[in-house]
Order: sequence, then structure tokens, then C-alpha cells
Amino acid sequence: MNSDYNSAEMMTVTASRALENGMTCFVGIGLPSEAANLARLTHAPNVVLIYESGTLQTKPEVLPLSIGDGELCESALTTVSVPEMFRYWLQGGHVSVGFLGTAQIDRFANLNTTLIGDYVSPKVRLPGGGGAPEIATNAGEVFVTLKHSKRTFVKDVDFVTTLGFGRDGKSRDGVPNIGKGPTRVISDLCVMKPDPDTKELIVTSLHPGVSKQDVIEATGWDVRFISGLETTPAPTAHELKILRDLKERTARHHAGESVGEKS
Amino acid sequence: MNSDYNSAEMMTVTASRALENGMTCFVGIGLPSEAANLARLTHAPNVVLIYESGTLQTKPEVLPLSIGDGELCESALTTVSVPEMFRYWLQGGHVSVGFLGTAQIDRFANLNTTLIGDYVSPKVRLPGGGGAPEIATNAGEVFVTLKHSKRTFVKDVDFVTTLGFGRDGKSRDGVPNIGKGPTRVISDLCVMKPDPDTKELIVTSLHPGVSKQDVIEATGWDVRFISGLETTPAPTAHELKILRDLKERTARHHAGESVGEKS
Amino acid sequence: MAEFLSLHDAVSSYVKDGATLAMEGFTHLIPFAAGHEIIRQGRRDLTLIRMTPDLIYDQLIGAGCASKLIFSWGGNPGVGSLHRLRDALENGWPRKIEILEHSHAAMACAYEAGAAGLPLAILRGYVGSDLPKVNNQIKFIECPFTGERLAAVPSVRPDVSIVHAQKADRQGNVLVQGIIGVQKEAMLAAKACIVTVEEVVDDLGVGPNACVIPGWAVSAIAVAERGAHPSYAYGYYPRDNRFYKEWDAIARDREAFISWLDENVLNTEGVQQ
Amino acid sequence: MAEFLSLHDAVSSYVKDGATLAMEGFTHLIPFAAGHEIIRQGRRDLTLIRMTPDLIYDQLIGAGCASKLIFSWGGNPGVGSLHRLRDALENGWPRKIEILEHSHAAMACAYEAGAAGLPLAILRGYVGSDLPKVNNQIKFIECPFTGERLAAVPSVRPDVSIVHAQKADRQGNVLVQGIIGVQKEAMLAAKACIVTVEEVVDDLGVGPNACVIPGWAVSAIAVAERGAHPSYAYGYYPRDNRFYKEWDAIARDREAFISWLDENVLNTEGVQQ
Repeated sequence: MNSDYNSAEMMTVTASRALENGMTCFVGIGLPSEAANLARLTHAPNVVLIYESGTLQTKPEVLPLSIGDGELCESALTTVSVPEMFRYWLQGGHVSVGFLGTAQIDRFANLNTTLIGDYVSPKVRLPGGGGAPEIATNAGEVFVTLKHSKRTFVKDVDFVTTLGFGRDGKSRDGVPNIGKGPTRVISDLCVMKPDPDTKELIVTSLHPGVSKQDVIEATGWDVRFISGLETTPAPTAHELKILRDLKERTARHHAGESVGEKS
Repeated sequence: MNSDYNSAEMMTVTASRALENGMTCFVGIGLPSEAANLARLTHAPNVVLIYESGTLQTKPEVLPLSIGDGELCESALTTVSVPEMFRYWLQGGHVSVGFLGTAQIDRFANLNTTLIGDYVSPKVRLPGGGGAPEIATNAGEVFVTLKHSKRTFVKDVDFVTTLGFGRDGKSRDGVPNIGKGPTRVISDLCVMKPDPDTKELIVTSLHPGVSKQDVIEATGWDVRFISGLETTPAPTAHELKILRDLKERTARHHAGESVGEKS
Repeated sequence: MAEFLSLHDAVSSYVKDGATLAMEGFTHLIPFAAGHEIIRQGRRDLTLIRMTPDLIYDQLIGAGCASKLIFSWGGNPGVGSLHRLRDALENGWPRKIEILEHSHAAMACAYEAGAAGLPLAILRGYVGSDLPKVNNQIKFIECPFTGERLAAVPSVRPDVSIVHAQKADRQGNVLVQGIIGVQKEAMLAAKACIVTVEEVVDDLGVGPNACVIPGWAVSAIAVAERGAHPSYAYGYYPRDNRFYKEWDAIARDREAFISWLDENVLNTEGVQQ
Repeated sequence: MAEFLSLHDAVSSYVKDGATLAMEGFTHLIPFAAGHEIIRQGRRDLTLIRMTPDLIYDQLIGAGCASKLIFSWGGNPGVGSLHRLRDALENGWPRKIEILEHSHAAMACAYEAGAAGLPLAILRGYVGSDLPKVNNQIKFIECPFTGERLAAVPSVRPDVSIVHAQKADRQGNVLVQGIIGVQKEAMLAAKACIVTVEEVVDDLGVGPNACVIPGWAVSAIAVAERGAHPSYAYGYYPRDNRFYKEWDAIARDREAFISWLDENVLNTEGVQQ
């Protein structure tokens, strides 16, 4: 792999490129937030970022650790209540894309952030749904980003916290007032998109230096590749600089700010 | 009748006395607003006044002409949206008393502000329900004030815009989460209260100088008088001074402010 | 993204004959300038939605723009009747008008539900009222958890909403301040929304939780100074209560109304009287 | 009418064993000082309601105060798991805890409905999710106007709500500013509500539409400086992100948690760490 950048950076830059000027993006915390703000600081200065904490059109200088850091409110156009955010802005149809992370994703792009194992006595208890279940159905479309591994890309999720296309790929069919669902998944190895007919996720682009075999070994189902498979363009020097500056500012900010806070 | 005050002043002062410190009053425009603010400026400085325009705990210097005059907002603790006012503050159970006027009232204290005659081709079309239908059922209790006449105090209203106790006096029985309904009606002749059993309005107090016959002749049903009928205490000099000052300030304000507005 | 247009162009591009139109502002910030522009452009067969029709709809109805009115309180606040509305209802002049009548609580909830993208609003309302007998859009549902009977009304989702606001910034973000009524809900519930503003500024200069509607949720912005007169704009000019009182005599008489309309609306090019 | 009490007295008078308790604040203004006071007073069998349990409920659950949790996202934001919550769910330590799990949208609507005095909230939600299979409080209704299938959840109406706010004035009117979350809804939805504030001032000094809750809608107010730490108070102090990160190690280990609790909560008299 190209030594100028690492796979995490490749993933973030690729995810950021999915966002375009004029999109209104409901941003999940973590990787999506990193990618969304990179987009805003590079090719999509007018992308509108919304966080579920109620901050509308926010432009944080540093990445928030939580979905409700003060930075998000201070740099927002305005901040509304959480019920208003979910009722007027998300359910009201003002969000063109929801950008989500997840613990598990399956071949039909269903997301599991609830648990591994059985609900009553879970092997691993995960945080739960948060905003995702309604973001995934009420936003115009959904982008998902997460690291690739057999534990994260599974044939069938243990629990459908958030609808992709359902256990059979058909769960959105004929449902009124529902968004397109996941239109692309960006990992540290590749980009996947749902097959137009079956809605199964197929690899449409491999990141530079990644082989089909790498993806096959990191995917929990018999993964397919699109004919005319592309290579994802590498990050530009500019993208890498902006990203690294952002992360460096963020690290300094979170370390610095907490000092004064301890007693 | 005592020459120191007129019957309209008697009505307003008597209505104002119905309000007590600590009550939270959802105020209708016109007579109720006059009475509520008189109460606030005399014996009940801590009565909380709410108007449907969203103004919470307002203390207008002059009487508003409309339910949403700037005066109400400028003197309010805060101003919320109209949906919030009806949902959180009224329906949410924070209003102890609703103070209403009406065009017609019947023996079971049902209010008609919709029309005289038939709905499809009305003889007289009135403004309609406004906030009253839900104020009357969601407030803890209701006070009603209007001038006495055979046209206004009728046996049965042409249209039940706002529930008193229903056509049969029983419409609140067994309804969950409903207020007590009208507990007193203040006119320019007397005070009426619902009979505890039948809910028919009966005269409990005659204003000074008013005879039973006066009330009988001005009432559209065979009106009854409580045993131990009282005489309403006359307005005090202080109440009259505050009321007249308020109305005089109001007249000056509405005349004055509009001058600059015409072009 | 909000487009800055002249009032004439904003109205002509978004308000079509037969449209469902909500012009809101609860006593405060009533978009009179826009209403007059609609009359000048001779729009017809409009379904007008407004909690309090007020003088603005009395004028549109008297001018023959409306075929239907959805409302909850149709008076001249503190003065009396809306005589043009009554003349239309009682005598069909200048044309018959259909009405759908609600309570304030139901309409406020219906706007809220419209903004929330829901098909219905639910409230504890209309108990014992005759209104459900004359409005077939009022239904009742049973709460699946408590069994309580609650009223349901369809959400308000107009083709176009028009509101007046104090300010917009150059990106088209709009500030509404003071009595905010159902302004935000009306804007968000509609397929398209026009905002007239007193002025356009560089910076709205408000606190973190002000009622600001982002430019990307607005279709068009038109500057209309004193565009809410004879209602008012908090921070700009007070309510012209004298005009509200004078309106009673003007609207009582068809001839007086027609000449008022000629002088103050039809023969002006958007100049505020 | 709001009563000014010490934090100790506010908690002891309103928070009883077995109560249904909502302590809100969406990342911002989380009432940690009140949470620690509840732990010190040894409350038991609480049903805890909160969209994001966060460290505050990780601490109450680890201290054994709770028998049930109603929530929608149970992580340490940007850090990882809430290990005390997981230990209770996975191993029943220090006691078994029952959970009722929602999405954010549903809980936000449930608070809104609670504040609105309604028994249920309706939303376009849970489509295709397995959550309704494990939460029998999620039902579906059919819109009587459109036939659309919509989710219904019971409104949230706690016995007691506790929130932290920036300021109260001497009449007990409360100002919440910045990320207001579901603070107002939690306060209005509850039978009783306690507000801890950074300070009491003569005048809140805010604009006409600020998020101010009148004193007559508040049960008790207690001054708790830095009462939201390690979360933050807009205008007073920033979020202590370092502590949120350090919590991961503390909460991972039962012994480490117990000694943290001893040092920082149990053996302090409401002194904020």
C-alpha cells in the first residue's frame, strides 16, 4: 500500500468524497463525522451538516468527541430541541443523506449496533440504535462507513437495529415515504454498492493496493465484484493535509480543554 | 344602581375577583383580558396570565386589542410557539383556569361563538371556536363573562362550539383527563354557578341594585335563584381607579400608537 | 436554497390559481404585502389556510381570490366581524366560499404535524363540541396503550406557505422573533415557502436558540419593508390598531371595500399603504 | 411554585425508592451532581429513563440504584462502552437490570408527547427494525386519513425529572441555553421536577424566545456549581473529554469503579470532583 497514507486515511478521504455541495447530511459520530467535516473543509464547503443533538448547519473547527460537544452548538446556524430535530428536520424530509457508522453490517446493508448473540443474554452488548433506525429510513439516502473485517461484514447481522434492505433485500419495497436506503458503503479496503435488483452489496471499487483476495478474506459472505471493477482514486496531498491538520487540532483541543477541567 | 360606577365596571370588577394569586389563567381577549389584568393590578399581583399567542406570564401595561399585541410579548417572561402553547402548556395541564367570553351561553353553560341559525346558511356568522373548545376542557376550571340579555343567555345554544356541560348537563361525566368546566359565570347583572347535580346555571349573587326580575327578563330560560341569594359586593374606590386608569392608558395607547402608523 | 426575488416574481413563480396557500403570522408578522400582491396578480380558486383569517384573508376573499377557507377563528380581533368573510358566507359575494372549520388547538397541532412530515395530528380536543359534526376531517382514534379516545385531524401541508419575518441574512437564513406563532411550522409544512422580510443583513446576530430557519429550507425571499402593516413587526413597527378599527367600516360596505381595494392595492405597485 | 432547596433536600424530598426518574441533558448539562447525591442517599429500585445513559447512569447502575433502564443509545460517546451498564446486562452485577430499548426519534417523541399531556407519541419510525420484537411497548397504528402505518410509543411521564440549567432567577424561572436536548420536555412531562443550576441571578437577561421555563412549572431548584461536570454547561465550562476517556478504564474494572465511587461520590458531601 502507498506509504504516503494509511488505510484509515484512505477510508476517510473516500467517504468524504461521497458528500457533495448542497447535500444536507445528518452526521453520525466517529468516522462519519470525520469524513463529513473533511468534505466540508475540502471539495464541499457548502455541505450542510446536522447532528442529532439539534445543531443545524454546524461548522466545527475540531472534531466533536460526542454528538453534542459545545463546539457543534457554537459553530451552528442555530440549535433546536432534539424532538424538533427528529420531527421537523429528519422526519420532515429535510435530510438528503444520513451518514452512519456501525458495529456490524450484512450483505443486505442491515446494520447492527444492538448486540452480539442473544437479546436476553447477550455475548456482547452494544450501545443500541440511537438515531440510526429513523435516519436510515427518513433520509433521502444513506452512506455507511466502517472498517472491513469478518466480524464487521457478516452474512446476516445478529440483530437488525437499522434497516438496510431487510433480511431478503426487499423490506423497502412498497413502503410509503421511505428513503432509498444505503447507496454506498465505504470501508478501509473498498467501496460497495447495492445490486440494483437484489440489493446485495457488491464491491464496485478497490482501494489502491488492495486485492480482491484481501476483500474476500475480510468479508463474511461470498462477496461479489462488479464487472468493470475500479480502483479508488488515492487521497490527494491536499486532502491528506487538511485531514491531518483537522485530527491534530482535534487531539490538541480535547487534551488541552480537559486540563482546566480536572480538579 | 349606584351612580359611582356603571354595570360594565361592576361586571369587570366582579370577574376580576374570581381570580386569585397563584392561579395560572389562560386569558381570552376582550372582557376576560380586562378582568384578568385588573386582578393582576389589584388583589392578585402574582396571578399568571397566558395568552394563546404564546406569551407566558405576561404583564401588559395596557390592554391588548388583539390576542397577540406586541405589548403581550414585550412584557412576557418568554414567548413560545402557538403549537407549544396549546400542546405543552394547555393540554399539558399547566392552566388552572380558562377565562372566556362568548356570544351565547345556555343553561348548561355551553358556549356558542360559531353562528346563529343553520350551519350551511347561517343567519349570523360568528368568528368561530379559536382556543375556547380546548381551553374549556383542558383547563382545571373555566370562568365565563358576558353581558346579560335574552339574546346571549339562551335555553339552548344554536351550536355547541365549546362544551359547558353538554345538552343534558352530563357530557363531562366519565370523560378522562377533563377539567371541571365552567364554575362561574359573571354578567353585568349577576353571578351564576352550575347546580352541583344538574349542572344548570343558577343565580348565586345579584349585583347591587339588580332585582330578580331584571335577571329573569334578561335570561332565555326559566332561571332559578339559589336559596340564600347574596348581593355582590360593590367595586371599591381602589378597584375603580385602577380599572379606569387601565382603560384610559389603553385608549391613549391604541389611539397614539396608530398615528405614527398611518401614511 | 433560498432565492432572492422581487415580491412580484416570488408570488408569480410560486402562487398558482387553485393552489393551497397558508399565509401565517399570529396577529404578529402577517404578510399583508404578499397578500396584496396576490390580489394584484388576480389569483383565483385558492384554498386559503390560516388560524385567524384576519384582515388579510378578508381582503383576499373580498377580492374573489378564494374558493375555500380552512380556519379556526374568523374575527377582527377586539373589533368584531370580518365583514367580507361574512358576506361571502352569508350571501356568496363576490363568490360562494367553502369553509373547513377547526379549533386553534387542532390547527396548531395540524401545522406541527405537517412540519413533522406526518399525515395526522393527535390531540385531546373537540370533547363535546359540535365542530366534528360539521367538519368531516375531524376523526377520533383510540390510544393503543390507554384506550383513551383522542381527536385526530389531517396535518396541514400546503402547496405554498408565505410568512413575513424581521430579517434574512445574505445566505437566506431567516430570523423570526417575538410572537412566532406557527410561522416555522407553516414554512416547514409546505412544498414551497416564500418569506418576505423587513431587511437583509450581514449577520442575524442572535443567540444559540433563536428561531432561525435555514436558507436551504426556504424557496424564495423578497424584501417588503413594512410588509406586515397594519399588523406589526416586533422591533420594527407597532400594530396599527387604528386601521384594524377603521377596517370595520370599510369592510362592512361592498362599495367602500371596492374603492379601498382600488386605491390601496390594485392601483399601487406594491407600495405599502 | 419553585422552592429553593439544597441539593440534598431536593433529592430527599422528591426522589423515592422505586420512582421512575428521568435525568436529561443531551451530552450537554447532564445533572451529574444530582446523580451523585442520589447515589449518596442510597436510592434503590429506580426506573431510570434517559436517551443516552452516559456516564451518569453508568454510575447509578454500577452503584446499584436502578432496577430498570429505558434508553435509546447506551455508549460512552466517542469512547466506547458503558462498562457498568454492560456488566449489569451481561453479568447482573451488582444486580440484574431490566431494559426497555427505543430509538432516539421514538424517545424524543415520547418526551414531547409527555410534555403535551398525551398518552402516546406517533412517528414514522422503526420500519424494518428488530427493536419492536424486543420492546412490546412499540406498537403500530393506521392513519385514519391516509391508511399509512405509523409507529406508536407510550409517552414518557416520569414521577420525577432532574435537569441541570445555566441559571434561575429569584422567582425560580429557569434558563436553558445551547444544546437544549429534551430538557424542557423532560421537565414538563414529569409529575415533579428538580432543576440544578450554576447560579441564581436577578435577571435572566435573554431575548423574547429564549428557552425559559417558568418557576410555577418547577418543583425545586438547587444550586450546584459545575453540577454538570464532566459534561458541560454552555457559557460556563467545557466538556471534560479527558474524564470521559478516563472513565473507560475506571468503569471496566469493578474494583476501580468501587474505589472511584468511594473517593469521588460517597465520601464527599456534594463536593464536585
